[in-house]
Amino acid sequence: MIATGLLKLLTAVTGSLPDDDGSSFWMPPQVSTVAQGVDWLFNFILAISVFFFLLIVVAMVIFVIKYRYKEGQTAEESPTHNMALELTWTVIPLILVIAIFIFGFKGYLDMSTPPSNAYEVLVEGQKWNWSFTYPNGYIDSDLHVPVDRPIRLVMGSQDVIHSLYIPAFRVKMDVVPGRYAKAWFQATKPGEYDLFCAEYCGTSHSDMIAHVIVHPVGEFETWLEKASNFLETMTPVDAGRKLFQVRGCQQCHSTDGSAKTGPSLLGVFGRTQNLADGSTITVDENYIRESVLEPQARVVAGFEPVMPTYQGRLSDPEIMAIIEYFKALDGASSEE
Amino acid sequence: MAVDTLAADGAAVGNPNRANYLNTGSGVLSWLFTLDHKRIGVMYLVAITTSFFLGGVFALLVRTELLTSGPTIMTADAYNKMFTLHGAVMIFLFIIPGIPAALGNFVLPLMLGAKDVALPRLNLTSFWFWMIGAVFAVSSIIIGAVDTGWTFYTPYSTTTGTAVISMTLGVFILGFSSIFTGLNFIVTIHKMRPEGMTWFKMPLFLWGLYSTAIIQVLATPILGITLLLLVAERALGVGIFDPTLGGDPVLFQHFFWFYSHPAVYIMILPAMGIISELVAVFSGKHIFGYKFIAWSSIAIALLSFLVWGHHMFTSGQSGITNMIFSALTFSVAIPSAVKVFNWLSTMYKGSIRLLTPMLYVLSFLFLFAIGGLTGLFLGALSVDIHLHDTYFVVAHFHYVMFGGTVIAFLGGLHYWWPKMFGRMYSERWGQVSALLIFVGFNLTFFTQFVMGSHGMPRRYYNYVEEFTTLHQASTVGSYVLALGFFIMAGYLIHSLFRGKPAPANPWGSVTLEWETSSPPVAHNFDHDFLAGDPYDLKSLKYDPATQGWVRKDPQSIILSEGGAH
Amino acid sequence: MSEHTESGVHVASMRLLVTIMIALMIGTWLTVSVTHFDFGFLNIWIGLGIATVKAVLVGLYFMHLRWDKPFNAFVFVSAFAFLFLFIGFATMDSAHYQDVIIPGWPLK
Amino acid sequence: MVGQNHDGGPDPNLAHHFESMDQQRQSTKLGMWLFLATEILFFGGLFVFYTVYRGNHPEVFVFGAHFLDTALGALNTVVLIFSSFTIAWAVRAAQLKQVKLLKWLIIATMLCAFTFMGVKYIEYSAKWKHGLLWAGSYNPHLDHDAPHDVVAVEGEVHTAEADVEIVEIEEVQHVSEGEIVEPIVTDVAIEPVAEVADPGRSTIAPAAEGPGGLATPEAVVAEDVMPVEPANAKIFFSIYFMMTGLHGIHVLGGIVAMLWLLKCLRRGDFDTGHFTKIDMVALYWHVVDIIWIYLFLLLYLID
Repeated sequence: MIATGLLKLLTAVTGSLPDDDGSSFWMPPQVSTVAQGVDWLFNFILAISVFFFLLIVVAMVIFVIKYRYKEGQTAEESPTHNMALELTWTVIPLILVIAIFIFGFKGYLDMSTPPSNAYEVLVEGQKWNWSFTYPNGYIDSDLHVPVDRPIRLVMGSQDVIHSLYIPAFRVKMDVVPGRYAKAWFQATKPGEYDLFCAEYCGTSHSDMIAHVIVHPVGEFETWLEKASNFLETMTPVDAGRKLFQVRGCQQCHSTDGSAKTGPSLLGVFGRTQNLADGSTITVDENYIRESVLEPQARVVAGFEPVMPTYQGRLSDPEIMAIIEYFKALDGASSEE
Repeated sequence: MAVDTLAADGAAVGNPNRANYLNTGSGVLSWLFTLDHKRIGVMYLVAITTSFFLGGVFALLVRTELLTSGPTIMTADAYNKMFTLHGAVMIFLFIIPGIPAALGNFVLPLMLGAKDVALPRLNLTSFWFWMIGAVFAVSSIIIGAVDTGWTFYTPYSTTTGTAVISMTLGVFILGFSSIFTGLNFIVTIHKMRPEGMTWFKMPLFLWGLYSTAIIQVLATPILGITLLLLVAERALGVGIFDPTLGGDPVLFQHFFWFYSHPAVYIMILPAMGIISELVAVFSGKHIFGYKFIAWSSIAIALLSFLVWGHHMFTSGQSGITNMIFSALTFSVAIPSAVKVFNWLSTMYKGSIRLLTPMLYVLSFLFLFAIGGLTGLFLGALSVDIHLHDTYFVVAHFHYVMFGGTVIAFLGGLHYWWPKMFGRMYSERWGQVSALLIFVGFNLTFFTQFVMGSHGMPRRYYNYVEEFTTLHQASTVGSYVLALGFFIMAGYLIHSLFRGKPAPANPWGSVTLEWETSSPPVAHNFDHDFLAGDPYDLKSLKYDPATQGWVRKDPQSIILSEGGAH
Repeated sequence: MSEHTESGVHVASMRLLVTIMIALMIGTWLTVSVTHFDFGFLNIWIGLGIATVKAVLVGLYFMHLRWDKPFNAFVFVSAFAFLFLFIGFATMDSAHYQDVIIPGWPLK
Repeated sequence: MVGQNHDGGPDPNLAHHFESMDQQRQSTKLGMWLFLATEILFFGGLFVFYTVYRGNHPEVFVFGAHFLDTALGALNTVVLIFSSFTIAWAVRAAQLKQVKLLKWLIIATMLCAFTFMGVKYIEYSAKWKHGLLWAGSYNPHLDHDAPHDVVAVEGEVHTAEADVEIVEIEEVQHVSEGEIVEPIVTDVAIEPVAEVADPGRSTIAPAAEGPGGLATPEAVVAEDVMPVEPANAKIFFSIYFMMTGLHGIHVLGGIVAMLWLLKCLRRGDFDTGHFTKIDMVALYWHVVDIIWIYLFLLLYLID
């Protein structure tokens, strides 16, 4: 039993035994077209490394045992330099590393040049969540993609550097504020995979996780269709809640009464609110609508006028859904 | 005053309470304002070991937090500050000054048979800059510890509310301390070599320090200007790095890594110098391929300036630059491989004594081999896209920095301990802690290779369930590591007071620092030297009376009074 | 051209110092007058050329590099070499990724 | 074996750990040259900032150069070159033990340094008055009372790729004091890009509004119009202040060093012909001069 365990460990360490979904001791499942090539090169370098590592360690152990210091006995005569030996262990590693570089660069070329017919999704990274805009304008907090179709991500960040990293697809690209970042992949197996932020971006850097849902052939379009008109399919309150989470409102407004950058929205509807300019107002549909479109117009007392305008980013039916959601936040059915 | 140094009466028995550099002056001021390179070396040693323990505590807190995926002992913000402080303290306060300032300051003039470094006042200034820089850096903990990571990437570092300016000013001052040490060593090696010590008769530790000094002098100023620009960006808003003002965060990464990659060679080159010394002495044999080892140090120092872009493969660097940096990165791997093979050949047909320093040499070869080879994965472009900013990178640089520099530093510390303090340490406890450190280290960091290649991102406070067992194994490993260090601290401090008095040459080495008593007299030597081959171990014989080694012909290396000048 | 004190230290002669100073003044005048003619993109390189000549004059004669150990000059020149390496890579890379920069970011 | 001087005793200036005066002098000089290498690389970071920015946004430099007075820059260059001459001469005086001449030469060099700083003060205060400061506090405003020259320009800004061309400058008059008027640039919100046939292509730009940038200003030739301010023109002034500011600090450092030299001179350090101190300060000062030679070219002589 120990022998099989050891054998499995050794072969696993050398990475040669991928399981059914392509994941092995070293690598996560291979779910994109480039994963195969990356894992092959990983194993190629691993083989070289294990060989040289064993060469060094075994030689070291043999020398230590064979030439152990014995009382009063000094080392035998041996050469202090040998040009031929020096050349061999310079040239051979040089050839190997050139080979590694070439494979690495070829793989990189495939990874960095998206095919022209790629399906384009816009990605928006901001402190601490991802949002994905599909070509028909629908925005979701998860990345849904059709299987076996090249997907091109055009990414932007609103604040600091983030990095979109999908281990299963072997794809990673930093999203630097002030520029577009581009990445592409083609998923080969339906399923759900993790999408991490790989560049440190602050408090909840480790919670900035989204999911990539790869739909089987034909199912993506139906999903997109249904999800896009979520206003019709979902109840207004659910649609409002979804918008509240996906459009970044929850970054600054809490729904459980706790203070954040913006006022908490627990029981906001009908509440009398005193404003920064001293006047007071009872919160109704118009005030919510005005606060969404021109947030700086009437700011609640004690808060900074930092809310960005959603003019042109939220359609009227969407604003109505959000208002319904706020009405449901009357404290009776407290949100999670 | 007739001081009985070695030359006068052959193998002087170790006698710690005889007049030496430790007990000449009295009182704290004689230490804090000393110009004696040996005292400055000892003060640096105390300073960097304290920073090492401080950094180690931060490491243990980080590892303990990662025992479970959710919050374990601290909040997310506290965790971010903890790993930033671990990185910053370990790098800027411990490993960059580390070997050159502590061991180098002590040993370099002795190895040259000189009375002191060329610019003693500059040496003391370097120490004081370290102290002031450390105060700035550590005080940032109190006024809102930095949470940007030791890399200070903008625009996060220009928008976070934590004390980035205090930390960056601290590192700015520490940079000058490093420049002054490097500058001092270059001038000393150029101008103060003894008679007969040509460049290729110099001990390889000095080659290591010389190539390190080249990098310290040529790379650290760029760190200085980078930090100055970062402070200006935060305080005035000059718009070089901050995208809201039209700046470019990737330009900051170019600035930062232009220093920080050569800096990792500032860390490893002195370590390689120590290993060259130790492997020859404890194999009882002349070093193999002296010229190749010497030239590969210089090659590494120069090539290190060409490869910084491999830290930025996924950061938005253009494709062509990625390609160029990936190709150049592989050129740096060759000299390191040449060195490892030369050390192995030195052990061939030697008479190997498995004393503590040699144990550290063996674990250096083992760990640095893994560290170096995993660099190949990160140099290959397509694999790096997957591995960048994951725990694979964390494991790689710990294998090279800890497995390489710290292990070699410990080997060097034990090797020169008798010379520095005139006392022998307990060999048995030395081997116990060396084993514990080796096992603990591998358990801590090999698991991180596996996590990293499976996609575990760096600097994560909370991780997905899949990685829980590996994180727990890694944390247990870090506790074993900590245990090893506490044992070491114990027996080394014990040896300071009750260690066996050390003979002048306990290990049987031919380099000149063993030609004076242990600990050395304040002015090091009473005569000039005619230096011979630094690895001609045949010219020594063991003297059982003093349990030390003596030269068969002591007069051969002494320059006669009226010597040719 | 120059005398030597007893321990081989080089002393620059007055004539040398004055000629170098005048040469530098002429160089300055030259750099300014060059800007009045439009050589297109060449202007910057001509200006840099003249400035480098001036810098070399200051280095060789005012800073005694010409009579000094060559290693000192090597140190000084290598500083420029490493600087050009950094400038070269940074400029090349930033030129290549200008096309993805969003002008006028952040868009209000 | 210890360095001798005329009367056979060890030279008083010889440190204990050196074999000879020559070894000590060579060591100190090599140390200084290494320090000067770090100075070059330290300023190098700012030259990278300059080169990267000028490489990518040449129009910013053409615009910014209008506000730098070449005459003042040239004057400063001449002053610094002359101070290089006086300090080189001072080294010669120290070597020949002409201590009185040495004193006056050091004072002359310091005078040049003060003149340089004075001219810098004039330039800085002019910029301060018109708000032409670094990016963070850049708010260019017209100074109504003083008459100013007119810069009429016809500029065209393409919003898509924002490569700004200043088509041609009809009439550039010398902008002596750098007065300019409030930039007449309206920030017009651009409607979203029209619907694109291929469903695969995106219809909404990722970052909030459509691609921004400046609207096309009408080419109004009016009495007090200013050159079209390209995007991020404020970066030019950041570069200007960082470079000349850091250089100015080094000039101040030089002044402090020369004050220390005068103290040593009064203490009689130069009576024995031991000239290392002035030699080192001179080397430092020459590097400060060399850096200004490049700064003058790169900042003041842009066309």
